[in-house]
Amino acid sequence: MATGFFTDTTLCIGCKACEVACKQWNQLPADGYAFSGNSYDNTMALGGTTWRHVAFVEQPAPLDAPPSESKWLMVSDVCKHCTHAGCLEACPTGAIVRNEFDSVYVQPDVCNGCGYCVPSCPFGVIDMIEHADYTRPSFPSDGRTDDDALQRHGGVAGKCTLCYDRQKVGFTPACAKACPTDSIEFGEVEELKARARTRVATLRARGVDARLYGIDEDNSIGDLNAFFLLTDRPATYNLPERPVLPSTHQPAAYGSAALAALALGAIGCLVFRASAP
Amino acid sequence: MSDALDLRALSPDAANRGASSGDDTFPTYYEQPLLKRPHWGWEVVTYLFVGGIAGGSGMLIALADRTAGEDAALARNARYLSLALAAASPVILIKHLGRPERFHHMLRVVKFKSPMSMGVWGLIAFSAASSRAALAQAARDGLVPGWLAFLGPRWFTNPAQALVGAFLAGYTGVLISATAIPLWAKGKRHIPAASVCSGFGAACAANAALLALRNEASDSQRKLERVELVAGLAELAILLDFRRSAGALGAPMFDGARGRKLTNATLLGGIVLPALLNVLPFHPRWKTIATSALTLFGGYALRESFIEAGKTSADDPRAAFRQPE
Amino acid sequence: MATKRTFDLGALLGRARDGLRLDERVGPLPNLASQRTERLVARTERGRPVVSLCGYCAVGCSTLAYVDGDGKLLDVEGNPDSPVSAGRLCPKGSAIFGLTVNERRWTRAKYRAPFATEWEEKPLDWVLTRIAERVKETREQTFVRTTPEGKRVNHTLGIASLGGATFGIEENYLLGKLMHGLGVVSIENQARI
Amino acid sequence: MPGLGTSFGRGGATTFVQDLQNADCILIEGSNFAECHPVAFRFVMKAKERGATVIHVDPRFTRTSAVADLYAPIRSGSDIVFLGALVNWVLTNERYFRDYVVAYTNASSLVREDFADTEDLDGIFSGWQAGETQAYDTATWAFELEEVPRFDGNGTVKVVKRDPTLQHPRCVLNVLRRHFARYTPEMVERVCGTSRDTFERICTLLADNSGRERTTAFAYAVGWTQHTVGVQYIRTAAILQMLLGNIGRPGGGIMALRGHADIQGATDIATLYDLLPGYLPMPSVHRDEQTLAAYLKANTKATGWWSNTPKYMVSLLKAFYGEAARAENDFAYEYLPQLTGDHSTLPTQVAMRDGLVRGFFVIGQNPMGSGMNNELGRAALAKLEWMVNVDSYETDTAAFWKAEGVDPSTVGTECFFIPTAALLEKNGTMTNTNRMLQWHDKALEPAGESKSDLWLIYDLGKRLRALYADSDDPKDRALLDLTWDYEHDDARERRRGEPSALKVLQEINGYRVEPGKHQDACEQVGGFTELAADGTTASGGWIYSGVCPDKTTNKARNRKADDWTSLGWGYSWPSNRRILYNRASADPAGKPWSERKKYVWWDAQTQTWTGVDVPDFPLGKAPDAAAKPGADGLDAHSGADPFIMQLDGRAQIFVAAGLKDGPLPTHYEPVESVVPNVLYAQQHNPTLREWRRRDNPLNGAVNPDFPYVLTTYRLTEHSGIMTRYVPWLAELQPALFVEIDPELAVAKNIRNGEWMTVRTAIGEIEGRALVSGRMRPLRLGRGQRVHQVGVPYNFGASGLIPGDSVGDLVPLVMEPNVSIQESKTMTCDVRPGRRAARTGSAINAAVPPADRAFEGQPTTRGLERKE
Repeated sequence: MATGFFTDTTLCIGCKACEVACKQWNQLPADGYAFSGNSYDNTMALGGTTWRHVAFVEQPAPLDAPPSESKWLMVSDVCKHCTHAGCLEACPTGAIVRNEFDSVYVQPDVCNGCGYCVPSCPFGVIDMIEHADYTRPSFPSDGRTDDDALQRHGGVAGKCTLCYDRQKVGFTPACAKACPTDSIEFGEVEELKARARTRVATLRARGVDARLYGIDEDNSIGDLNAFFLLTDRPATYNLPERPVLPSTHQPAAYGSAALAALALGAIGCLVFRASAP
Repeated sequence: MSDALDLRALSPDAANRGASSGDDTFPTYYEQPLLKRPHWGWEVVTYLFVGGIAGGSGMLIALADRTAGEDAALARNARYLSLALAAASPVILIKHLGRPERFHHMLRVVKFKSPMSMGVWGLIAFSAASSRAALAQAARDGLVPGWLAFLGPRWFTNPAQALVGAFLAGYTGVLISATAIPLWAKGKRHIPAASVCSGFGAACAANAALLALRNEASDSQRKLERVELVAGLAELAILLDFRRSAGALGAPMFDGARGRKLTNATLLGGIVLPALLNVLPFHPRWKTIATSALTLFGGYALRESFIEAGKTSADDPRAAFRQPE
Repeated sequence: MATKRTFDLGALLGRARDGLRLDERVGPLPNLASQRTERLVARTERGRPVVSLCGYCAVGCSTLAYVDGDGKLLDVEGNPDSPVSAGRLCPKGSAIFGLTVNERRWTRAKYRAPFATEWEEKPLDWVLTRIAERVKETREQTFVRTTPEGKRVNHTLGIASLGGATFGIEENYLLGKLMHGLGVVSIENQARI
Repeated sequence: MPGLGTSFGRGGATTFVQDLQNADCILIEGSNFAECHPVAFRFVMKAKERGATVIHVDPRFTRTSAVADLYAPIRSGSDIVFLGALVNWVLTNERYFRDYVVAYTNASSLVREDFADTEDLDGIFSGWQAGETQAYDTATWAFELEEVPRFDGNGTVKVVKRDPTLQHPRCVLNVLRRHFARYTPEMVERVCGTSRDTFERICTLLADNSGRERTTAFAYAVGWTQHTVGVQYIRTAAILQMLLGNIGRPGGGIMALRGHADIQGATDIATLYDLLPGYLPMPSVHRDEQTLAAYLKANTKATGWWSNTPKYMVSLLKAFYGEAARAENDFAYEYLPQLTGDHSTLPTQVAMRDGLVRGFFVIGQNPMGSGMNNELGRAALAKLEWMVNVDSYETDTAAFWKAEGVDPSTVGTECFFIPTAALLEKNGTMTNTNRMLQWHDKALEPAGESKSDLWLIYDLGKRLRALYADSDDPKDRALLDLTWDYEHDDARERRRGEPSALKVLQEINGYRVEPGKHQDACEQVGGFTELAADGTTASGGWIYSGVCPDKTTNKARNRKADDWTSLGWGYSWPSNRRILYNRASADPAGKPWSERKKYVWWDAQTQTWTGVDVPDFPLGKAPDAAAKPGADGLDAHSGADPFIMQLDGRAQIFVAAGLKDGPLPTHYEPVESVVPNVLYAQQHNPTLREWRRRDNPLNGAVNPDFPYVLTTYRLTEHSGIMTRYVPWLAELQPALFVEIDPELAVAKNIRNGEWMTVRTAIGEIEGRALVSGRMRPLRLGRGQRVHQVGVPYNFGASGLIPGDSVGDLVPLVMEPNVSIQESKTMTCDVRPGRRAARTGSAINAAVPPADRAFEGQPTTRGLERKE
């Protein structure tokens, strides 16, 4: 059964419970204490040790417009668990697998940190976890966690697991469970899609410019198991307008390499000839 | 100030406030990168470079053996060289892994969809062929018992080294092209071809230099110089066409300081200058060695600018919003 | 789902791990699940849930604290049964684990002598004995039986107590009882702040 | 809160958070609901999904505004004008729920002839005593009485005179009309800076969503309480909800959102200087409550629920002093200390500064982080002989002696730190924001040497009683005669010295006293109706009585929820009621106002009140039961008087007694304001209290040196000490920031993300600038431009993300009724760059010559007539 997330940004209050619930369950360290000055967003992006990230987009109304026209968009971003996943295709060790819940899962004990998945993600989700993060003082449980958690830290790639371990025992993923306003909904993907389509209709009827991101779109990635309901263009939320599956570039790339090799080979044959006796 | 005043315009980071306007002017998210930059450093650059030479040498062996012993010295050197480089490659590769002790995990799977996986298997195949070829060569050279020669019959090792070598020289270009990094993806028709040419050219240079150093087979040196000239000019043409077709996406590679470095080290220093020197009628040893050095350096610089420009390209959200199809 | 992948090559190769999707049309060899992946299970399985509360704001979200056999805290999350929170928690509530298990938490009694420049660790019993003595001493010095006008007050203004909103009802009750017993009247908590 | 208490009878939220989902409209004001109570906010979102309209009125466009249907900016400190104008609009457009108002409020009561309104006296009510007292004589704030025959026929009795037609010029409704007549939409524009059409949209929405078929809910938090007129803010909202008929009904009410986990419990079972458990007042020399008789006389009402005071007080004394409390010794009433003044937080801080306090217990609190005038505060702590800190982390307070600029070797305070168990490491009960008691089980053993607060208090009690054991001094009997035996039944816990929280809760619930028998062996009382005034029962907190009706039942531990009122989850005082005054959800005849808003109603068959909640009314008292003039307690009320705590059983639009600053809310500017009071000559609340002394300087009114409005708030990611040490939270909001609008930023050359400094007369703090269009400059009357500056209250010197604390900006001034500081609206100046280093000089400075009264009491600000 394919499970995933439907993140409805119109219900998000930007509380960041998802970010903390995720770090708590996965025992991920804090990424540092830098003040960004970018609205209420200080984690700024998904990363090797930040698997949920809440983005804040301020669209204040001009002073001569009614204050209610001000907008403050919030979205909880996460790994998209693509139908065709760039990271999974790129992984040379088979560390990245598709599990029985159709989620894209990084096996931390297999990953050897080659880093090829990082540039292979068209959403900029997966990233390397620097070595020995868990020894950082900011690691809350100061090492007192199970090996599973420690496994993840150091020289391997990290991203949302869609709480594979929780799903195995029938638990809801930590972020979706914590979400106070049901902005993050977890469930069977096809069911979520149906719900999402109805939701969009409802919102449109209420005059909200709602649109779905990640399903019912024609691109090489295919549907996303973690998809979104947005009220502005994707770029506003730092999402690619038209993501492309990297492996689609391979035929052309191999082709050009082969062509060059053949050409050079031919030239070589012309040059390297037994001189006439 | 008047009430008509738009607070967004006043806001210090107005652009970042996510105003959704005209189609091509993307509202970036506080100028944050959309993509993650690769964590690759000099190890990977060196690996791409060395792989190129090894692969190119593999191709040269087959060519050299076509001439009934005229280029025997070249073939011999190339066999030893390709083995040496093939042996060095995994070491460099392992060095850059986050968990080097897990290098062997690369051998858990064979993935046609993963150039990295293909490359590893290619490298293994090439190493196998090269070691047999080198062993046989050593037998013929009397360095080891002669009967060992049967392990590396030329009818097997030559085509193997040539084919896998060509792959080795080219897949690294495929590897970076088949990513989400706008510059690399944009260069999917150029980067692999350029890699092959550059690798082949570098192999010619390396072998020419070896011959020159050992002061032997000057005919072979001339042949190598001719082939290198062609490879160089092809590489030049490909890069110029890449620059043209890449347009704005090519900026990280072709503009600014990095662009100048590419022009000087690779285009001029690594291709044009050696070409000019090569066409000169006289051929002193130092010239061969010098042109070879220039070509090799140019080749390294090219790989470096691929990787470094890729990182910059990854940091440009506007480029990433529109990923090359 | 079926439409997504035409066939399961891994299964064909007889390498399928139960349930785990092995191939992603990536090559002749399947993606293999490691033993860890196969054994992977939520760590809460190693413990039992205890019903507790969130101690931050006053909404009163019920929590489940999972504790293993050695009494080690494994995880704290929302209690789905609660009519108030239905398993939800805000960021603070979600961080209860980090508040409870934290290397910066002070779990030893400390003492700072007058004019000292640092804290020093002292046995808890010593500290409590000393506190009791100081309380008695101050009470003796500042206890007022009657006001200048001759009205009985039986109180001391020499001791004050602040706190209550962050701990339990029973603790508030007992604190009030003890303080009134001592004649302390300046008993306050955050409710007024 | 007296705001709710005087209006409806009980000082708690009138509804519960789950009920918000039934509202047709929700007005959130004085609260950043979504950020400060995200999980409760889910019910607001549910209501919104069901089509309800969510309105947010706030100085800042917050995360709450972001999801609200309608956002209205307002100048911090002007809410009474906004709400008063709503009242005025409802009255002038005749949009109030007449049937409800006539039957359930005191709108028809006639006010005394000699009562004079602020409209007549330009900002003060009749009864003002200038000079020494500087307070109101509230005698004229009363109702006109008439003589009626007693119910039992012998003699007559005085009752409040009413005019149900609401025609009489002196009936409360008409007094109210006159009082708010000048609170117009234009006035809102001029004083609050809220545009007229935004305001009128809100008026229409509230009116359209109230009445028989629909209900509107209000939600507020400390955004309303932390003002010198805080209580009157809530009063205005209460009046509005009475007029709209939204109290006691599903989807209606006033939701008071409390900040701390047990802040409601710490008020019910009070650790507050002026309250005993169950809202029984502390004996005070000022009320001359020297004897129990005098105390009971002063605090027992003839009619309404408070006629039961003697039962509750005597039971409390029995719970405290056990055998030693006997009828012949007034149940040891004399053991109780007496109040001689205001001993609340702020006066105590000042007394401490002046060397009048020697020892200080700080338990799970951090005044140097969440307090006011920290400079004075640190100096106060330095004056102490000893301080005990009970916490899990080093707080700013515990570390005051090494604060910036302070030289520890000059600080003589002896400091103790006792590590306390975390919530997971102990069991016990906490009362949530809607009065619901919830028991939490113990999950872990306390880390290291940590002990529960209960252990600590119990142990300290034992040690002190031991120290005094051989004393025969009568003053020590109060300590030695305390019942102090809560030994745990579990052997392991008993060995650790951990007392039984359950036994304490059982004592709070109360038991039947049996001479010579230990309370553990006594039978529990089933509820407060079983308490007696003759010493046969003991109860440590009558309003919680019923939570442990027998030794084996603990209703706070009930965990059977359902999809609606969930009476099976926890225990909600009083008597497990979820919506208070729910008799008002039915019409006077006992039928629901509408099918849609059905909640509690009279069942003619069974002759009882029934419904989905515990009726807040005598179960068998028929709707048509007539009031019995002269009868005791509830008998004096009719079957249609839902507000059983009140004298007349009705909600009080006009509050005759119980408030120090007026029977009706009046707009006064904050102590620190950027504008003069345009409504009255009286600039400030005349009864507010402040300290005029060198170490507590005020910006004062309309001070050109401090041209900007300063407001404070809290972030969803932080509380304070409890979050600044947690990496996962610290990284989400890693620095103190200051929110300003782009216009101000440009004018002051302050750049987003860079350092800036905020200054008041009290001090300076530095933070990172967060320039945002969410902050809107307001345009008040005569085109005056007002910029508001926002600073979160969550930061301080201790923790992973050290920074300045807002407490260094806030002056000491007090609301007269509840002694709350004014930290929600002040004035300030801002500049780019960092502040000057602190010298800590105040700590060693001599005590300033304070014009302080007896025991460091605050002086009351006199009338300031401006020309």
